[in-house]
Amino acid sequence: MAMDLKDWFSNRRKRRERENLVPKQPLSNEEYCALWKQCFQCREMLYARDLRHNLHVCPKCQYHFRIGAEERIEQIADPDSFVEIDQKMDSADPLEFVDTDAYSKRQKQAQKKSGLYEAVLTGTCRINGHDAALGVMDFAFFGGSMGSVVGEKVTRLIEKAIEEHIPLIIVSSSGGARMQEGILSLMQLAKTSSALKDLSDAGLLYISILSEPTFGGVTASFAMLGDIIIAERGARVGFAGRRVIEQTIRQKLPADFQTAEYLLKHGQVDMVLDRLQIKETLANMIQFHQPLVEDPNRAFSKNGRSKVGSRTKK
Amino acid sequence: MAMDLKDWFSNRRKRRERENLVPKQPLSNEEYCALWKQCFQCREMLYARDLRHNLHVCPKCQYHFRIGAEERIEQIADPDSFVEIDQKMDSADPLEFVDTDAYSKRQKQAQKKSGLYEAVLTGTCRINGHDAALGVMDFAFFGGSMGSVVGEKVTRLIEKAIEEHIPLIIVSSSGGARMQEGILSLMQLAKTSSALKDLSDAGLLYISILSEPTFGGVTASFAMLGDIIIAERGARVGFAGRRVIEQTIRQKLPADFQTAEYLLKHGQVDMVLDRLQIKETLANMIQFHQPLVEDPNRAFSKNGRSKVGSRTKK
Amino acid sequence: MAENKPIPLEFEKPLEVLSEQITRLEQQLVSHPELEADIEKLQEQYSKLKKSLYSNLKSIDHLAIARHPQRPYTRDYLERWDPNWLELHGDRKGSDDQAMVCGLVRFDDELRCLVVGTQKGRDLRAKQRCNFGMPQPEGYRKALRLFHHAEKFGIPIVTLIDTPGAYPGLEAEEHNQAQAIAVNLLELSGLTVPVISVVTGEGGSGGALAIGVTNRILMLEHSVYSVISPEGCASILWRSSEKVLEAAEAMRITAREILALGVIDGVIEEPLGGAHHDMDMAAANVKAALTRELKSLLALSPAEIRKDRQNKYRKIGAFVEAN
Amino acid sequence: MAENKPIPLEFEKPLEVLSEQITRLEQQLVSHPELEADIEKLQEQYSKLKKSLYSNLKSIDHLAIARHPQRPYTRDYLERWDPNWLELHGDRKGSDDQAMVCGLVRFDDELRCLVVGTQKGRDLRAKQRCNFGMPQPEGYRKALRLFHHAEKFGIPIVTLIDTPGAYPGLEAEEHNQAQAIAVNLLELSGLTVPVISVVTGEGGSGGALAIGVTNRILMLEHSVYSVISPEGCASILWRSSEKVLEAAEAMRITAREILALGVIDGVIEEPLGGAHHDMDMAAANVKAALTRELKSLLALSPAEIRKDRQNKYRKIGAFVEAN
Ligand SMILES: [Zn+2]
Ligand SMILES: [Zn+2]
Repeated sequence: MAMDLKDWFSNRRKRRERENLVPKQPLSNEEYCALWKQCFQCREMLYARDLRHNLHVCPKCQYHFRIGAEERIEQIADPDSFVEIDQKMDSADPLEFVDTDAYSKRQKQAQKKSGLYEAVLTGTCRINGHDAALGVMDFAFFGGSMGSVVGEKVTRLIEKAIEEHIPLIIVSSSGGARMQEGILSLMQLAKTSSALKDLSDAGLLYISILSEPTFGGVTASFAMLGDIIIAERGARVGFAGRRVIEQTIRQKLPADFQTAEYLLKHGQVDMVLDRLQIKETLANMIQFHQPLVEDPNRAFSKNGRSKVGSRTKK
Repeated sequence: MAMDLKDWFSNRRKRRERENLVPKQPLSNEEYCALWKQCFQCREMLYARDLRHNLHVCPKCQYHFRIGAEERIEQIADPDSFVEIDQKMDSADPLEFVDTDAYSKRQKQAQKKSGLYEAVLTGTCRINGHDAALGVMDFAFFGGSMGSVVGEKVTRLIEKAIEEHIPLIIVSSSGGARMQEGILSLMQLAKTSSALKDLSDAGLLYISILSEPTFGGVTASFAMLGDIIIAERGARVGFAGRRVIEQTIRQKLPADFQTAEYLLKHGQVDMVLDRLQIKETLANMIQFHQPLVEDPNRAFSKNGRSKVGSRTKK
Repeated sequence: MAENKPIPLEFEKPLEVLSEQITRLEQQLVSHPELEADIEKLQEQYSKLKKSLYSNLKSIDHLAIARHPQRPYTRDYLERWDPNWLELHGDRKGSDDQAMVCGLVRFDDELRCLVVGTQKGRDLRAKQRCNFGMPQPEGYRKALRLFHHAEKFGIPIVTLIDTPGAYPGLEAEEHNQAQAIAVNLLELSGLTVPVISVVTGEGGSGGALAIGVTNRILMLEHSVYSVISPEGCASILWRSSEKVLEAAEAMRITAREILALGVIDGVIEEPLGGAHHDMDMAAANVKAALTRELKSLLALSPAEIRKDRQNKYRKIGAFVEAN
Repeated sequence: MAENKPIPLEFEKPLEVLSEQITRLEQQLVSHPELEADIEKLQEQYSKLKKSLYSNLKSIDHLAIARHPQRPYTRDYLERWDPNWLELHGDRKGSDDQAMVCGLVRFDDELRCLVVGTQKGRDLRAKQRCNFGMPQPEGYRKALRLFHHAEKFGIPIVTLIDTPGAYPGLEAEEHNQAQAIAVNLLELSGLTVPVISVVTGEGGSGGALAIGVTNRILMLEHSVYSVISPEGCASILWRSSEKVLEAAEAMRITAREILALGVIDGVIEEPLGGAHHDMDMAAANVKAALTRELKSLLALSPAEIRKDRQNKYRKIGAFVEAN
């Protein structure tokens, strides 16, 4: 179930320029582009370094720019604390799939274009001092679609969290399953969910963060299985894409359909957060879910309940 | 939450006499009344003994007459197999409650009128040879309302089922909680549900049968907690009564509101059964939920899973 | 925190009259210093009246205070207990019932809990959004989701009860209100974390109990708890909606009466006149009681905590066994 | 059981032509006995063509058979396996999704199971009632309720899959279709009773998998299983709805191909021409396969059964690890 690319691009276009803001300024040359970036929403020209310091959120209108996995990790993990695992796992081409071009060729192109091996980065890190397993998807690689590599890396990350007894955090962003791997890509939904069952039985905390956009098989597996689910402001999330649904029900969908706020209203996420709140909230929740009482004399902390939460580095 | 008596009486009146059936015959004298009973629905005159042989279901139109706890037990339990427990448990009057009359006086009247000690009969029995714990409520006693005695007797019945490791069957019929016992009657919901948690943890089967009418606190506790829930044909079941809801939403309710078929359509019960199907189905389900394989060499039957179902008398 | 002046209730009218008289005299005090003695006398009278009034309340007066439109609701307590409390939303299945508020709360460095409470809404729009504090089945299922969350992570649970009852509506019946309540009763009784409930306003029947099967039940001094609303009871048993007073007395709905019946474990004192006269103090009183009870329960093992809760309900009931 | 004459598919047209020719000649046989030899020859030709036709099917032909309007559905199998099967309804929360059929079934005195299967509906009204075999979130939650029921009582589970996919509708999204599927994947993987699935028609994406995380996956010979419908794949990757044939081939959706990929555990033979040519035989074949697999799984302990299932999915995937 792949979502429609047109969906989220069209949404951007629809957002209207605010009247009281600086009028659009046409871009002049490449140098200029590297230094300045125009906000999709309010059209303000933003200095690239400022934008980055503001976590790629427009300081004028709070528009959340889509960010890559590396930037996301930088925003969440304590400096230099991220240790990647399974860095160079590469897609195979089990079906020798060819559409208008060969899957193997498309993979190489995607790698070159994005500078990534695959659509997810996984590893361990610290978040305000708390150990955690962290996986971040990147929509820039093959629309964040889940094939065997994403499934395997996410599964290994979950296993790592169980092994090290640390909480798990996954930031999702995906158009759905990797069609070019056929039924193998579908089975990654089962594989990752099955690993999460073990994580849950081990009493470990899993926080799922839904970022723009998250659709299809990723939503229908690990993204929706968090103990706590956070939607980032501006994210659109769903199972089927807007256009597929409109074709099915032959009806206009509500304007806020599948937005973060819509998810909150329909009880699908615990909270909607601005990007600038995410790291603090993660640290706060990890801490909250640790057993507070470490005194071995108190029955409640020692009695059969599995230890949860993370170890905190002093 | 008590339901409205008018509700279920009015429904009977609404049912229309079928044209092709025998015209009404006015009742003549007491003797005649004892021998003959007129169907509420099709107005057919029915010979009392035949009606009883047909489990108090009209053979013409399948109208299900309301029956008492003793008749119900006769219909479900194998002959002479029912052994009552807590037979003579009697209501106290903890609030010394008086409305237009004293609760203590009303109790005595209810006992005299119904020939029952309280609104539920409990005990053990066999059903087609399968041991079971059986509780049956009787609407004729105080509208089947749940006070301390009903709560205590049902709880003890559940404990009996756990102790003897036999399945539990409860036939509900109730207008709600016993207002005259105030907060104590409300707490019976918690007491019975809490006992059912233990039953469930023991892996024992609980089949709940909803009979006309079941409302309020009984529905909101043990009646809705069956592993299997059966609604008897003709039963109306709900939390709030029809009139309370109509007053709240100021709207007409659908004609089939809170009927057995409505419950089925809205996924609240596993099945709707005619009275004549109930005993066979109970026996069938008890048997189905027993472990089939008793061979100790087969891992599946011996391995950690708690034994379920009943012992069958040969 | 600055609060609105408490709106007087019917039975508080004599106080109000006296208070107005005092104010009028005080305004004349500059030009008529001789009034000072009168004012002092009146103030003494006022204090006396106030004390005697609030120590001789009828059931129906408690009911009025419990339903006072300025009474503190769940969010008022949460803000005062932990300004950084973290709200958790939704049943994950299509609904986020605003009548049921859930959040993670830190009482102090040693004590954190999940708070689940009904919410009535203060202004009209909030009231409508919260359905006047009457949860839908989805509200109970949202609470249940978070009960299981707390159980998984060993987090103690506090529930705050102030609801006329579960919503009696068409959709509520369709979505099986009775089952939503029943399942909560069963699942709450199986939890191995400490659970404490406080009736902060109205404890309305099964809709209250659905978050009220707990190790300890506390009631605020002027709160009420009953199997059916006094209005409902009057109209069924007396066949008259005017017999609310009689019904309220007969059902024994007040905190002290229910304590005497052995159903609850304690009564939390309110500021004079009711919690709405001083929300900060009310919140502090509730927090102190909760802290005390939670700490004592945390000394038990998980199995003991479950057993403790089940034993509590196992014992409730009044009957006679003839032989 | 008497069945309707199978409606021929497009690729079966040559067979149909031949069959009509034979019928015409047979009608003339009485008056022209010399035709006998011709008829015999034609019949031979017919048998040959039939065999070669069905042993050289393209993916798209399998797809057509899998979607054949006369294909047996879950209820057809249930009736044939156990005329006394007992249907269980509802999610207990407001809905009884007709696209998901659940029932208790006895295979023989030794073997009983819970069957959960999608249902497409035969006539137009039934199709609409069953939403053309596309479950709503409530359908998956109904299935989950009964998975837990089976787990509680140690009853093995069989799932029958024949769905275009989970319903992509407004309410389905509101009610969190994705979550309904995801939770089933997680919960199925934790069960300790044996679970076997059979793809009997279309295995459509996550909507199929939501009842398909099982110890053994079997597919009927002409059934298909894919991550997206060939139509969807064609329109996205080829940007042309006419490239269904190419998409179907490229995705490897047929039973034999998926067996070769190591994802499923066996292919169940169908009557020549497809299951709709002889429902009784199809039902018997599936039952035989299920009985065999269930009996072998029942020799394992509950913990082994869970491990067996998790291991199965743990191994699926194709990737390269560079170093
Ligand atoms: Zn902007
Ligand atoms: Zn009749």
